[in-house]
Amino acid sequence: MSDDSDLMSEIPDPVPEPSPSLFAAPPMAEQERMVEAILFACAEPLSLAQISARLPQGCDAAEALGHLRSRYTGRGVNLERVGDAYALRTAPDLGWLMQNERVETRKLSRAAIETLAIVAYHQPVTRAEIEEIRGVAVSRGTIDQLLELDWIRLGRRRMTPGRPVTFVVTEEFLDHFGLESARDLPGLKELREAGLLDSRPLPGQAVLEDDEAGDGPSRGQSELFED
Amino acid sequence: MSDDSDLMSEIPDPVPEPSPSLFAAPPMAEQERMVEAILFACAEPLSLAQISARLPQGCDAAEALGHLRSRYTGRGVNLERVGDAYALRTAPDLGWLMQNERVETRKLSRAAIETLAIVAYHQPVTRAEIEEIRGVAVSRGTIDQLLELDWIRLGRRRMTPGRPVTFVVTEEFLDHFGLESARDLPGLKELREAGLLDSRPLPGQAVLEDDEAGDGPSRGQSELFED
Amino acid sequence: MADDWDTLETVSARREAEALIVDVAGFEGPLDLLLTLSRTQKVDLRRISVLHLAEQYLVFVEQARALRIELAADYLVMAAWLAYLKSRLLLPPEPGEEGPTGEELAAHLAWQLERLQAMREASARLMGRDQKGRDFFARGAPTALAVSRKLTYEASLLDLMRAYARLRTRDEFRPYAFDRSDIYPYEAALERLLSLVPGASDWTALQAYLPEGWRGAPARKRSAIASTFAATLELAKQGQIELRQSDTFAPLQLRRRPGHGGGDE
Repeated sequence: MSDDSDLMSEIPDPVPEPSPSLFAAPPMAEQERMVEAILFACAEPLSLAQISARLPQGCDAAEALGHLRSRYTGRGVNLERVGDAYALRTAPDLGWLMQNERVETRKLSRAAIETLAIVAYHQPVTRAEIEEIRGVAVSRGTIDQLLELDWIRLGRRRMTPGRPVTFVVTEEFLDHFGLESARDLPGLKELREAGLLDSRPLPGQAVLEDDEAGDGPSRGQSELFED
Repeated sequence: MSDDSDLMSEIPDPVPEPSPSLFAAPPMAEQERMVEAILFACAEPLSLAQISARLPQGCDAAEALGHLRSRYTGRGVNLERVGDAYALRTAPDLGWLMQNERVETRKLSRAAIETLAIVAYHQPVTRAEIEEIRGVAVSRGTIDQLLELDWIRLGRRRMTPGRPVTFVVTEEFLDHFGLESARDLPGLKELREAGLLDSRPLPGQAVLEDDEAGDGPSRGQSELFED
Repeated sequence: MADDWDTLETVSARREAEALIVDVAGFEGPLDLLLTLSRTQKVDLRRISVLHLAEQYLVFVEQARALRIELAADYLVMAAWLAYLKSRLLLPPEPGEEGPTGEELAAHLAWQLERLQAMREASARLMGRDQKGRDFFARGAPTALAVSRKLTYEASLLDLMRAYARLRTRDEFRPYAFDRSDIYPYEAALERLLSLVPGASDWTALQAYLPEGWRGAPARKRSAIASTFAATLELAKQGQIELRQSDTFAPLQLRRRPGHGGGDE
């Protein structure tokens, strides 16, 4: 991952400002220490860009992260990837030692849990689609509760009549459930292959929903597999 | 990193050792992981007794701490002794990485959040329009604060008498609020469905709401995407 | 085959349907009920007999009517649709008839059930994962850092949306939690009962559990009774409490299940 420095050196420096060539970047071992300190100090995941912004010029945060990750492999604390960000987290097998730190969370209703799962697996998904899958109206407050937990957020509006808002899961959701990305949701591939993430209109209503199908959940989730 | 493995190999295997408890204590490498996780997750420094109390029977917290201390020597994070207690701390020489980061967080004033909401929903919007919606004058400081936060910026001048300046929200705003575009903000109907708003229609608002429900935030929004 | 179904219907299916009716408040809509009914067929959802399922559902609705249990409108809409589906499946299609075949409609329903089941399993697996703050932990004493600004202002999207909602309903705006002054929410009833259950060692009438201020005006009382009743069914289902009624329309009584400490699990 030396793209950053390559990119920098290709750009002609217009002003005699501190350029990467002026000061040599610190040795990689030192960069690794810095990244370690930065991640250690922060409870929230930090993106590559956020980490880079705090390092001296010419540092390669990605490479330092790679070293750090293998250094922490198998230890009591691990370097985890959360979406596009990174965080240090205690190893899951040691959770029982941390009784005192345990945060009691409000017990979620079955409706809230299912709504969350539907957003995660079908994202981006509209409220109407959630209701169609569950076969019941989403009660007031369920969406509100998930927004408040910062587990779901608004996605793009669907480009269909009415332009309904959609919901997607957040980085906090990934962090909370120890997922690197939404692609790592358990059983996602199997569900997709079984056609259970498609949006299939009721036979006879195909014309009405045709629009939707083009930009629907099925497309959203399959996008996840394209790269 | 070779010192690590040397260190480990020097430690005798604890299995054949007769332990005082019914069950053999975990291997020292495992004890070290445990102490590492505990110190990482704990908000305060812990005494030897406190650490021992959290470990399984037969563990040697002092020895585990010793191993942990040498493991972290020269790294970005160090094991430090604080009085009679132990804590993991950022290495003192890397303090500068954290220097500008002492951040004081304040809640945005009601005037500011309302003004921001109006800009987001009605952009491009003039100051007079903001005042009309809020029903009170908007202080200069409020606008300045939002400009300074880089959440709003100046848009095009309105082609009306006096050619007043307009305000629009910024990329930084979208980033902070986790939105993909200002168009994704939910309309009144959707706010109501999410339980954020009284569900009974208010007298005299019916027309406005219909407007809203049909095509997202407001007429102003479409202007935003013309250029 | 047909004979098998018939015997099943006359004996066990009917009994099951009756058991289900008592539990009607525990279902999250008609699709959920259909999914539960489908389990009695003891086959993979992909090989389910939709015709039989439709019949089971219709039996359920009939039984509910016989017992004078009012079903929510969406249960009746589903019943009407299943009756239609049943006729499409049983009768040969009219020549030149438009629209989807009964088989297509049945396949769609089976797929919907399979999808709901899949989401149920997915949510169970999701909640079964290691969770932050329970199984793994973030740094306990983070150094204050975020953006390199001395003073940052915090505001969430929810704050923003609430502010806007407040503005647009100026003067009339009240926090939504207090909107429906004569409706006692099910969640509140459940929460209230949960807190009272540990002390409920003796049989006590359901009415005694109504909250203060909800025992007078008929509309409010009705709402409180309905929510509290629904909550008792949920707790009975969870095995936390026991319910009894000496006779039809006799007062409903409840108590903590003996030996149940009142804990969550």
